[in-house]
This record gives sequence, C-alpha cells and structure tokens, in this order.
Amino acid sequence: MNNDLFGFEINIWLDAAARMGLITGVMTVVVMGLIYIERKIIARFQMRLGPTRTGPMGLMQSLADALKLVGKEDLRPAGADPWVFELAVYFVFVPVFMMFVAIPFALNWEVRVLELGLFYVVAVSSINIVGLVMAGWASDNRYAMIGGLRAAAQAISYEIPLVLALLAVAMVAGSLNLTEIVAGQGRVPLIVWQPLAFAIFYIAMLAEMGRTPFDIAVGESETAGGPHIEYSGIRWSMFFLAEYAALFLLCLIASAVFLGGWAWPLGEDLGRGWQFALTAIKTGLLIFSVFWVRVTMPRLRIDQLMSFSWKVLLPLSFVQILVNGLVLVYDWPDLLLLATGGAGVVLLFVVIDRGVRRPRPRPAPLAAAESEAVA
Amino acid sequence: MTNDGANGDGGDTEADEAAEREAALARTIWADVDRALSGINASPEPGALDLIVTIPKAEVVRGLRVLKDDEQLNFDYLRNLTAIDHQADGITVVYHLYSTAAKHNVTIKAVLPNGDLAVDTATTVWKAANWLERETAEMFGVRFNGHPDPRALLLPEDMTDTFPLRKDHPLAEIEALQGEGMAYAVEEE
Amino acid sequence: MDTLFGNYVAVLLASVVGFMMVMSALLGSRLLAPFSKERQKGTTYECGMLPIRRASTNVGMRFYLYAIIFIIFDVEAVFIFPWALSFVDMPGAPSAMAYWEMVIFVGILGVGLAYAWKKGALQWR
Amino acid sequence: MTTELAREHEYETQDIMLNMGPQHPSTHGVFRMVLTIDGEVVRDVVPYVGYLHRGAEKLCETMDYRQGIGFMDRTEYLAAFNAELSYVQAVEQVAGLEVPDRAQWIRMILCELNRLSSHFMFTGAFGTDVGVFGTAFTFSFRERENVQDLFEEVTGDRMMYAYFRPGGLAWEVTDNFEQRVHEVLASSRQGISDMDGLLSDNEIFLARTKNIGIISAEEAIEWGMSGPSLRASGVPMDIRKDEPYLKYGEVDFDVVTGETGDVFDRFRCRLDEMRQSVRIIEQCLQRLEPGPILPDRMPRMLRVPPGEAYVRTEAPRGEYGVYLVSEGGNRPYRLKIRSACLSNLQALRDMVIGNYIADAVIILGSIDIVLGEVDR
Repeated sequence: MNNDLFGFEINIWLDAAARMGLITGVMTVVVMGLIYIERKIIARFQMRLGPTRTGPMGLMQSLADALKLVGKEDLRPAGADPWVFELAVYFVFVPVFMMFVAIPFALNWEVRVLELGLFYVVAVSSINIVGLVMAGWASDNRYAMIGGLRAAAQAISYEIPLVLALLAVAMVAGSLNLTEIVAGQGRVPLIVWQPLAFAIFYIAMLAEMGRTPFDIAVGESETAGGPHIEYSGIRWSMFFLAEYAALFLLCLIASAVFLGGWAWPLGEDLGRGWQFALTAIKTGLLIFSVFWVRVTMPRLRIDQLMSFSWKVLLPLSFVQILVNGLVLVYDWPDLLLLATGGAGVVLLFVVIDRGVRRPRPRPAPLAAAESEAVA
Repeated sequence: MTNDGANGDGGDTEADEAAEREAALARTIWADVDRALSGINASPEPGALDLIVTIPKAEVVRGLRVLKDDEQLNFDYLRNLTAIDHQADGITVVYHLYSTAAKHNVTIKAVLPNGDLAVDTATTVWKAANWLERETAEMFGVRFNGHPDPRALLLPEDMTDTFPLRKDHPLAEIEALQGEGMAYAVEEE
Repeated sequence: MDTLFGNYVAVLLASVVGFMMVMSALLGSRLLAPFSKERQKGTTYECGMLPIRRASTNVGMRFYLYAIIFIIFDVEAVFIFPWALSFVDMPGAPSAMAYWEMVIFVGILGVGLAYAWKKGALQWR
Repeated sequence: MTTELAREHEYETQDIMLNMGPQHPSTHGVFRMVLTIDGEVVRDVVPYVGYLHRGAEKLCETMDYRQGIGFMDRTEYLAAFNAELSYVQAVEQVAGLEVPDRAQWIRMILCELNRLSSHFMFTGAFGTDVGVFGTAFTFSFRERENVQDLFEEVTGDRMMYAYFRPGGLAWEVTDNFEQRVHEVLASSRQGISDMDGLLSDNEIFLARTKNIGIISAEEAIEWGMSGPSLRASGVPMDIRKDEPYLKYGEVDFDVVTGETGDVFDRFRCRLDEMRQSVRIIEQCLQRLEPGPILPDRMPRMLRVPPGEAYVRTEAPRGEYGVYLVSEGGNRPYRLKIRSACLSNLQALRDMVIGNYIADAVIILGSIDIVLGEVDR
C-alpha cells in the first residue's frame, strides 16, 4: 500500500483525489492527442495531409473540434426516452474512466494496486456496452436500435474470449494483480509464453472497442452511425472520447499484461523516466497497429463476426487454458507453452484462411422471395 | 455501324422505290422474322440500323413471345421499351429486342389509337419490361394490361392525371423560351 | 481492511470524477450551445423520410439466445478464475486432481457448446 | 386495435421496415430502398427511384441537337463521354453524317479513359461500402483525378464535357495530348494494381463478397442487365465486340466475364475491364494520325431528315442507348435514353432478398448505379 504521493504521507481520500486528478489531466491530453495522431496517421496511409490549418501542423485540431462540439446544438428526438437517452452517455463514459484506477504506468506509479486488478478491469470494461444498448434503444430510431443490438451481441460474444485469454495469462503469471504481473515479466514478456492468448486478446480487443474490422455496430455504410446516430454535439463527442479512452486503456493493458509494461527489458533498476517511456512506446506501437488495421481492413458481417468468436476464438482459448493447466500442474518446461501457443496461432490463421475460401451456400429462398408481386 | 441501312435518296418512280425497299429488307433478318410471325399481321420497314416491324396492338405480345421462343431468332433480351406520341395518330409503343446468342436486333412497334391507350404487358415475356413499362405508363398514359406492379416509377405517386412526355403537355416557361429562341435561330439561317 | 478500503476509495472517486466530467461537459454545452424549440428538429433520422412507427418493436429471438449462451460461459469464466490462480498449490489436495476436475468441468461445457453449435444456435440468422 | 388483439400479439416478433435512403451514406446518390428485415435478414426490398428525375427526354425535345449534347452529360455524369457518344452517334445515323477517322480514334480514347475514371469511382465507393475506412476511396480518387485533369485540358471542363459533336469533335485536342494520355495510362496501371492489392486479396473482402448476391446468366438476361454486371454472370455480351462501333472492330481486346455472378465477380470484372481499356487506348494511340475532326461540309445549323435510330454503346455501366426519332427540323421529335442502371437496378430485389442488411449495401454497390442515369 502506498498512499504517499511525491513522498508525502497524506490522507487516502486526498491522495486518491490527487491521483485521479492527475489521471484526468493525462487522459484528456492523451485522448485529444490520439484523435489528432489518428487523423494524421490515417491521412498518411491514404496519401492525404490530415489536419494542417489549426495551429502548427494542425496540432490544435482536437481542441478546435472540442470547442466546436461544445458550441453545437444538442438535439434529442421527440420520441426518445429522455432518461435512458441522457443516462446512456454516462454509462458509456464513466466505466472507461474507472478502469484507469488499476493501470500500472511505472513502478509504484498507479492510482491503486488492486489485488484483483485484471478481474476488475475486465468487469468494468463490459459496462459501457450497457450504455451503447441504452443509447440504441432510447433513440427511437431503427438504425440506432439495430446498431445497439449489434453492439450488444458483438460485445458479449467477444467478452468471453477476451476474459479467457487474460485468464490464461494470469495462470502463467500466477496473479491477478496487474502490478505483480508486470513486475514478473522482468526477463521475458508473457507474449513469448502465450502468443495464442495475445492473438485472441488482440482480436477480441478490437471487437470490444468496436474498431475495424469489427465496427459493425457503428457500421457507417449500413446503420449510418449505429447507436449514436441521434446524438449530436457534446453528447456525441462523449461516445467518441470514451472510444478513444478505451483504445488507450486496452492497449495499455495489453502492453502491461503481454509486453511486460514498464518492466521488460530494462527491469526495475532504471529510473521512472525510462519506465514511463517503455510503457508509452509499447502502448503506442499497439495503438499504431490498431490504426493500421483500421485503414486497410473491410468490415465483417455480423454472422461472420459471431461465428468467428464462438466457433474459433472460444474453443481455442479453452484449449489454451487446459494446456496451460497441464504444463503447470506437471511442471513441464515453459518451452512447451511457447510451442503450443505458437501452434495455436498457426492454427488460428489456417482456420481463418480456410473459412474465407470455403464457399457459402446461397441463402435458401424465403417465402417472401418466391411471391412475384411487389409489396 | 454494322449495316448501312437505307438512305434518303430514293428512285424517281414508285416501282424503283418499292424495289429498293425490297432489296433493303432482304439485307435484314426479315425473312426469318416473317417466317416466325406467320399468322400475325406484321408489316416490315428497313430502319437506319435495325429492321422495324409493326404489329397490330392486339397481337403484339403474342408476337413478342413468338420472337423470343423461336429457336433461330431467340430474342431473349429486351433492350428498350418506350413510346412515341404521334398526337393525332395515337401513341406508338416501341420494343427493341436483341438476341444474345445470334446477336441480331429487331424493333417492334405497335400503334395505339388515341381512344384506347392500352396494350398487354410484356412482363410475361421478359421481366425486364417491368420498370420500363412503368415508366412508359406514367409518362404517356399508356395502360399495360396485367402489369404486376402498376405504380409510378419516376414521378410522384399522386401525379396520375398528367403525362409529361405527351406532346400536348405544356412546357415549362423556360422550355417555351428555349423553343422560341431556336425558332429565331432558324429564321436567321 | 484498511488497504481494501483505501483501494476502493479510488474506484468510488473515479466514478464520481467520471460523472462530473460528463456532467460538466453537458453543462458547458447547455450554456454555450444554441437551443431551438423547433419541432421538426425532434424527428428521428430515417434517411430523410418521416418515420412511420416507433422504432422500438419486438425483435427476433436470436439476441436472447446469444445472451443465454453468453451468461453460461461468463459464469463459467468466473468459476475458472479462482481455480486458475490456486490449483498449482492447492492446500489439502493434489494439484493434479484439481486440474483434472476442471478438465471435466470444461469438458461438460464443451459438450454444451458443441450441442449449441450442432443445433445451429451459433448460426446467426 | 382492441386491447385483446394487442395482448395476443404482444410477444410476436415483428418484421421491421427499414428505410434506407434518400439520405443515406451508401445509397450512391438519392436512391431509396425500403427493406423489410427480420432481425438482420432482408425479407423484402422495394426500391424507389425518381428523386433525380429532371425530364431530360422532354427537355431534349425542346432543344437544338447541339444543346442536347450538354444534357447527355448531365444524365450519366460519371461517364459523360460515353453518354455523349451514344447521342451524337444517333444524330449521325439519322442525319447520315460521316465521321472522320481521327475524330473516331479520339472519341475512342476519351470513352475508354472515361471508363477508367468511372470504374475508379466504383472501386473507391465499393471499398467504402465494404467498410474500408476511406483508403480505397483516396487511392482510386488519386487516379481518377489524373484522368479528370486530362479531360479538363482537352475539353475545358471536369464533368460536363460537351466535347463531341454530331459529325466529330468540338475542337482539336491539345498538342501534348498523346504524351499526356501515356502519362495517365502509366499511373492508371499502377492504380489498378493498387486496388487489386488493397481489396482483391484481402481475406475479409473475400469473405464479404464471395457468393453474395448471385444472379444467374439466364436471370440476368431476363432482367435486361448489361455491362459488367451482366458479364460477371458469365454472359460475354459486350456491344464493343458484338456490334462494333467507332473503330472497336480494328483493335484487339478481350471481353472479361465472371463465373458465378456474385458480388466479387462483378468487382473483379470491372478491375479486369480496366486493364482491357488500357490495352485499347494504347492501340488507339498508335493508330492516331493527323487529319480533320469534322466532315468537310458541316452545316451551321444541323437539320436532320425524318427517320429513327436506336443507337447503343457500351458505357461503363452497360448499354447506354439513345432512341432518336426525327420528323425533320432542328430538334428531335422524341428522344428516349435507355439507361443501363435502370435495368440493372430492377434485378436488385432478386439479389438482395435472403441476405443480410450489410450484404444489401454491397450488392447495391456492386451494381454501380448512377442515379442521374436511372432517373434522367
């Protein structure tokens, strides 16, 4: 327990408040930065320039957007359920914010060391789906409703592989405490022992965030914006902020759990500056890969998305857990973990490739299709 | 283009004209069409590109069906379906047919007298006629008997009393102006 | 107890701060943004057409089906969590036995998954 | 509705009527379709067109033959040269005008270039339909921009060219025309393979497009489909080959056909067709020689003798036909535009029913409609 901030012993409430304040500031800056960086990076991928007009190199773009959004008229459909509609914003944003409590940024630099940190993160992260469903349901809009249901179906489907992948890692690490997990990776990051778990986590992470190729809830070309279709102005921007905060958070968690966070490869000996830098670099790489996927991948269809989770990822993650248990119980060498994990990743790609090449039968003609008359 | 067709300069006498018309027809697929349409009252005419066959409106759909089913002609593709308003002479419905296998064309026409602007639907022959007939119906006021979906296609659904492509449909002001401008240009020339 | 309390004070505080952030943003917008009473602005987006009915209708069973399967597996995951952390040095029982017990548990659920798969419950329709 | 009846149906799931368009990101203009969906599966679809109807046919009846050219641009605005071509050829047929060779070759080059730019537009928009975040769009728009620049240099306009005239061309092309076309072809070739790399080999793209929206060859002919949408079903019907106009009989190219007639084949056909277009243009450039671009004796005011002609050409989206009826004088008596997209769109219902909502969007995208042409 470290309730000393900057070396001063202070009241736990004050301490928590101070740390939360710090996190709030950091998060706001990082999320705004992320929005700017994503726009720049995607622009580069697409042979554009991205924002250039607001400030030097367009750096002020996010700020300008925020100002614009605050000053924008905030509409609510007449048919909407007022309470659910209003509360949805909170349900989307607050859980993401709460997740920051357990994230280790550097040695002894986190808001709180939670004994069940991983469990806490997983539990809280699934709440914001409730917000999306609420938004979709309350908007009194068919697109929003379809989007909300899609979001719910997608999130619950990928929740389980995500949880099980983290569980597999926790088995190897022997703890649910995020700080301990990171500290234990001083020599070898866990991705080496659990490549399959990382692959599953990465895919499920994309799905949980609703980013391409799993952005079917928002699905611009079909549902034209999905659950937040009726939200405008600052309320819409809250969804947006939550999305980017979740991106930042999940990449932080992935870098902490799989890539060794601040610990690997420099260990605890080096200063905090290095540890922060390591965390930032690893998280940044992951975030970059997410952007990269976003600009190059088409969107999956909902049935493909669901079958992929239930028929591929879920069995694989179960097998991973059982294999982990076997190796740990009989104290077999760790290299076996690497071998099985690697084989699992290969299997995953083979399954994807096979699934793509397999022809899909034409859907059976339906009653409505057979009648000639147009409605 | 592929075949030259008839040009405007005819012979001096009527006999010459008739002979030339026969010769022009002989260059088309009229012989085959005539054979297929036996029993149907069809009158041919060589067009600029294709053969034009006029069929009485009562028999036109039967004729189209025959042309589609005939093994040699095999007009399986409906290129186009439209109408021409000849004012006092009624409205002519025009079908442009094509055979994807034999790669030949024919134009079928049916004249509807002003009193009875109705013809059987061709959707029973080709599904492609569906929207084309809907468009023709709303633009000219031609009724296609037995059409499965007789709604307006391009025009508003409640616009049932005016038929914009008929010659008696008034032009908008700007169009009338344009017409006048051209009349002036013609006089100048 | 003190540690636990101290830890979860931060969680409570985080939720409060989160709420306040959203609320202040909405409040700021309320103060700065224009607000019109025009009724047309209250219509929902239906691609430029007027909506015909209310959008919230009864929707298909399949969402419900997925929800049920989800709950089964999520509860299972919750059961696996404590096991996963303690089966290696299980006090009072050989760890191999704890492991094989869990294999049976997961096996039963695997059969359940296979059944749902076979029945087509996993096929989105 | 009585309460008892309401209670009886309380727990029944209902088919939802989902209205897509006219203001929707992926309906390619102002097209509207009402989908009846059960969950995510489309049970029925009713397309509505006509939002862009401007009465082009009626307007052309009031216009001089030369004014009509400009209006053809406005119907098929993504492939305006091809639209103009059908129109001026119809006028030439009825008026009996001979077009000089040079004008024909230039027309061919411009039409094929326009096919390139139109298909680039398709690949970009289709990428967005499938869900690539804008990358396909920017990639293909870079290439389209090059072609468009060339058009601007030649005609002075980027969209409404009004460059073809009955009898030939409005004016001579720029001096460096051939060199510029070579440049554009080089970049287009790169652009085609870029699109190939970005989409055709992507696993998710394949999973999304293969075996979706299948239409058999017989059905496609029955519905009067044309162009790449028909050829994807395996029907080698290409007016450039079957009834050669301009100089298509003298150049060497292949008709690209698909096998299954699914969305992927329609995409693939268009990509391969672009390669063929490049091939055609290269041959045209070799045959291009100096010469007149209008007939020797061209009347100042065009008067067309009575007669009629239905002229069809192979536009990027299929058969663009112009049916011109003249009763003498300086304007058409009746002008009917046969739109390829209108006929292709008819088959939409057959293709969409039984698929998911997301598929409905890409099936619509794969037909590559231009609403200006559908509604005219």
